[in-house]
Amino acid sequence: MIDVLAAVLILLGLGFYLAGSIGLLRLPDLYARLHALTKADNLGLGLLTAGLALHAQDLFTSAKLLLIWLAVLAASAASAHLIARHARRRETGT
Amino acid sequence: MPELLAVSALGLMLSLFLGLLRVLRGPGPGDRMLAAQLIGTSGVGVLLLLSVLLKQPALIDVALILALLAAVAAAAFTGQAQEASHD
Amino acid sequence: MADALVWLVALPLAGALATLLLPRAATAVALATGLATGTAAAALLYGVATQGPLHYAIGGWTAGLGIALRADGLSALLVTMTALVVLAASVYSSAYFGDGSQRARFWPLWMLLWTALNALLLSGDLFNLYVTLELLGLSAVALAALGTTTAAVQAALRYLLVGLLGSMLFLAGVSLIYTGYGTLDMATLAAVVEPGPVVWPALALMTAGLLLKTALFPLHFWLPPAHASAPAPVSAVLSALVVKAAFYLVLRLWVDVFADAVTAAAAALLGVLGAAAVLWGSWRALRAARLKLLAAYSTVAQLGYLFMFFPLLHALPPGPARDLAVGGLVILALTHGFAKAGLFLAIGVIQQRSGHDTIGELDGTAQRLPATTFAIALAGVALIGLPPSGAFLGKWQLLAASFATGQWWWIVVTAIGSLLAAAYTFRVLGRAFGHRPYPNQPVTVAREEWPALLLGAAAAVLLGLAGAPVWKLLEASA
Amino acid sequence: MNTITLLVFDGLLLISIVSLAWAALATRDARRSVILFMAFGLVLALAWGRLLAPDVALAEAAIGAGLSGALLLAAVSEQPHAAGVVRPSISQNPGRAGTRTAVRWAITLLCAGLAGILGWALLQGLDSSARDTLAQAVAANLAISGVSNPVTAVLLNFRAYDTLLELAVLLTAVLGIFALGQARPGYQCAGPVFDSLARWLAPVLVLIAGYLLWVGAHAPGGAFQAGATLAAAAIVLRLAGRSHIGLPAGGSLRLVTVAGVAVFLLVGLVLLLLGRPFLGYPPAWAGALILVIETAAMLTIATTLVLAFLGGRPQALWREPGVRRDAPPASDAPGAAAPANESAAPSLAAGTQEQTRC
Amino acid sequence: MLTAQWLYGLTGCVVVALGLRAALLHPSLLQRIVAINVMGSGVFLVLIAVAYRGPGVAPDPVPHALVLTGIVVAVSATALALALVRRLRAERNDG
Repeated sequence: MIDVLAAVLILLGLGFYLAGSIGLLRLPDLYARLHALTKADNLGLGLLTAGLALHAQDLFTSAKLLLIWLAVLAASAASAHLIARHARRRETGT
Repeated sequence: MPELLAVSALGLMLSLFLGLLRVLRGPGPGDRMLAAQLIGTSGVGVLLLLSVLLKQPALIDVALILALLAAVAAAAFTGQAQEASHD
Repeated sequence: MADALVWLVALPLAGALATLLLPRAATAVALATGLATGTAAAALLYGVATQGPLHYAIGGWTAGLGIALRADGLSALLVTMTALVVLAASVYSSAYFGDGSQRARFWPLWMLLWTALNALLLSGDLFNLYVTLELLGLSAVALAALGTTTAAVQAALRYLLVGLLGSMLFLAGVSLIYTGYGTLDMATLAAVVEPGPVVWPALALMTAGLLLKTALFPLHFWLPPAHASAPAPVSAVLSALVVKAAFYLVLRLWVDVFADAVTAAAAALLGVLGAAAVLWGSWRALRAARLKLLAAYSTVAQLGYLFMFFPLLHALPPGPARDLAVGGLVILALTHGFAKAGLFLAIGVIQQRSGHDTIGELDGTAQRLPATTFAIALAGVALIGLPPSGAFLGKWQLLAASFATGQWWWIVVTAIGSLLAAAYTFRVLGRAFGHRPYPNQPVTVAREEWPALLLGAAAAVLLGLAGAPVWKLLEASA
Repeated sequence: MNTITLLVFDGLLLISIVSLAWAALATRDARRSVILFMAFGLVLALAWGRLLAPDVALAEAAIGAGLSGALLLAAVSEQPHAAGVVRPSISQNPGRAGTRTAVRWAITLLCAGLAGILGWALLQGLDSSARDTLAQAVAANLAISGVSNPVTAVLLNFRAYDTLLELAVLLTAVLGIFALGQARPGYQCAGPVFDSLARWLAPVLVLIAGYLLWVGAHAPGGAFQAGATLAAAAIVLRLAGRSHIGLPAGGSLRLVTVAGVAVFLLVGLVLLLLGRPFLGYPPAWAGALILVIETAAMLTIATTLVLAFLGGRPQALWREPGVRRDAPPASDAPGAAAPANESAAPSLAAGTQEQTRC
Repeated sequence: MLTAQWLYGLTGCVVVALGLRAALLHPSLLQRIVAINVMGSGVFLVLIAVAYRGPGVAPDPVPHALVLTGIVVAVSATALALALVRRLRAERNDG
């Protein structure tokens, strides 16, 4: 039962990843891509780590997986913000 | 289960590869940085799957380091971009 | 006695740390640890002379698993030369750097350079050699960059990039060797290596990297700017010891570890490049406008002679004639080390006293700096190869081996090279003895002039007399 | 993983490696090159993981993909135009365009030939049978090495001498950097979002560093990975515009800078004086001694990497004899002007100015 | 010989050649430094491939240790080279 749940979570995560990367390739401009990528980061990895944590059944490993997810979440938020600000500044020419 | 993990690892590798195409294509530095970040997130995922597939628990630590340093790279990138714009 | 091997690396390294922690007393600390290291070098020389080759298993592990330090006659002699040259240059440096902060930056890097030289000369492990090469390269670059001019920084950067490239090629070769033989210990390798598709590319890669570092023509382009713009004591050590360390490794690999895999054509190639280096380097030295540049190009030429020995050593069958040739090669290398170090230190004195080193404006130097001019003359005697210098013995063996193997063309090259060396030496001396209508008072600056004089004398006289002991030492530890 | 999946996986990974290496070196835009190089390091970390080298993967993740990239990005930032400083070339620049093209082709051919010969020799070497002797020797002696992670055993026991000299290389590099000038002025603060990120990222990195150091004895990890992670913590603070990034000042900074080499050397020499071989730990003590050496090495590596990132002497922290108190600061880094007060708090002068701009 | 060994090993050789070419030819100093790093990574790839012994088998730890040493040495050299570039740039701007 747990294995099935884990498998579903992992596959869902994979789906978000692929959607994110295809979006990154196909979407027309930086801001739209930024949007796509945050989805992949946040949800794709989140689902993946959740699935693996179920699979691991070891508290320490699960804690590390959670930390990884949080780190990527924060890093992606911060860097998306920074990249957007940087791009905006370039556009306005300051 | 291992088959599923292996297929997922392959899928993530593909996602990484697509990110690679965007890195190579650009056009702006922001796009490249964004794509590099996708490569990073996909890489973290690949490492997590590999750690189970290859029975190498230490690869989780590698993924952790990559995740923690992803923000450093972005900050270094934007920090220097700001400095450059002052000149 | 084998403990001396460890102390030769540990003492200068400890010295580097001590000079860093006690920046105000750095000069005294450096000279004290320098003397201790010199004592260890003497102990090593004595040990090798009395007991034959020495080896030390670090950590007590068997060679292969652990790293072994090894010393035979060749490495013991080079370690001793290193100690003498570095000590002389240290005494010189204690007066050379006027600025306190500059002095504090100099000493730790200087001791690290010495550590690297000793570690390289004593290492018995191929990967360990890579690490020592990098330590040597980085410390040499950092010291060369202490020459504060833009030219010095630029030359140092190029020197670093070339050095890194050389180390990478060397490491690629080492990787191949590990792939094929599963060991990095050179003594083990020497027993199992056989010519073939693994060893040849590996040896070629390692050699290419080392030739880049030892600046064999046509890979010498980085040397003149780097050696000519560094501070004088640094130039002395770069020219006398650092390039020679890379040469030592080529010799060690070709004549010792991979001797069985070396082909006549490959040895001939090294010889031809050496001959080209002799001619080109001597010619450029003759045309140089500045003394330091002259000395740097002369280094390119003098290294060429050493490489001309390779085809001869390959052609000579093992026996007394070959031993004589090896001895000649070592004496030539030692003589050049002492002579070139002395020359650079003397040039440093001139540069500091008159503010320049332009050869065309040296008139009156002999009147003003008699001891320094004499040191240049002594170094010149050794560079030309006049008797009683050690270079005379070395070149004599080069000629003898050329006759014995029927490779007469090396004789022609040696003759032309020596004539050009005579020409550039006398060009400098002629200028220096030129009269100036209102000569300044003669100056003597003991701490700066004595080291150059002693090094010059060692090259021009002592080594010529020390020929027999050198041969005996090399033979005893062969 | 079955063979086909594995092969496809390997193929994608290897194509990524080669195309990233190619792209990073083909472009003339330095910034793009550095970003691509960082991605290259990341993909390499995957390759190390795939080839069962987690120790190397850890180091690559922390140093290759992280710190080297940060160092290079900092260097790019000072470069006003992307194409950057051209020259001096390694090869002599031939004057005419025709010769130059010929040289380019010759070198390209040479490199292609090199790849061919190298690959061929590699295949020949892989066929030979004598390769496992050393791995077996390591396995046989692992029990008396004091640690159970074979890579740590090789690094800090069997080939400890290499590691000692490697620490000396790090020391040399930082001393060379110090001799070249003062630290670069600090970054602007990266804004409130990054600041709040740094607030928890730095302590987590410190924690992970400690974990990696401890775990190195029996699992992948060790002083280098830990040191690099610790350095990353300080660099995060620096990037967030903090002036206090955890570096000690004056004599303590000198002590930390040499501690790695000093403790290593001291242990080796004390053992020598006690009648054991240099760096020959008694098996009963080996584990403890290795931990002591690794701790010192970690602190030194972290400090050195941070100092290397600063790009020069932090004037307020690293005092030199012969510099007069009232002397004007050197002009090479205006942001790093030293406070004249000798007893100034251990703060990094570079950065304080920047902070006011937030 | 395992597939992974020669696959990764040969890739390492290609990366070495790419790095060497750029180190010799690239006009920008900064990218020459990058090139030398890439070249080093190629050598490391060869070493790690050689150490590989197949899935589920413990690899040879010695090349792993060598590569770790190599990575630290490479980052030291890179840092020094970048400091030299920085100094050179400062000198040029002054003069």
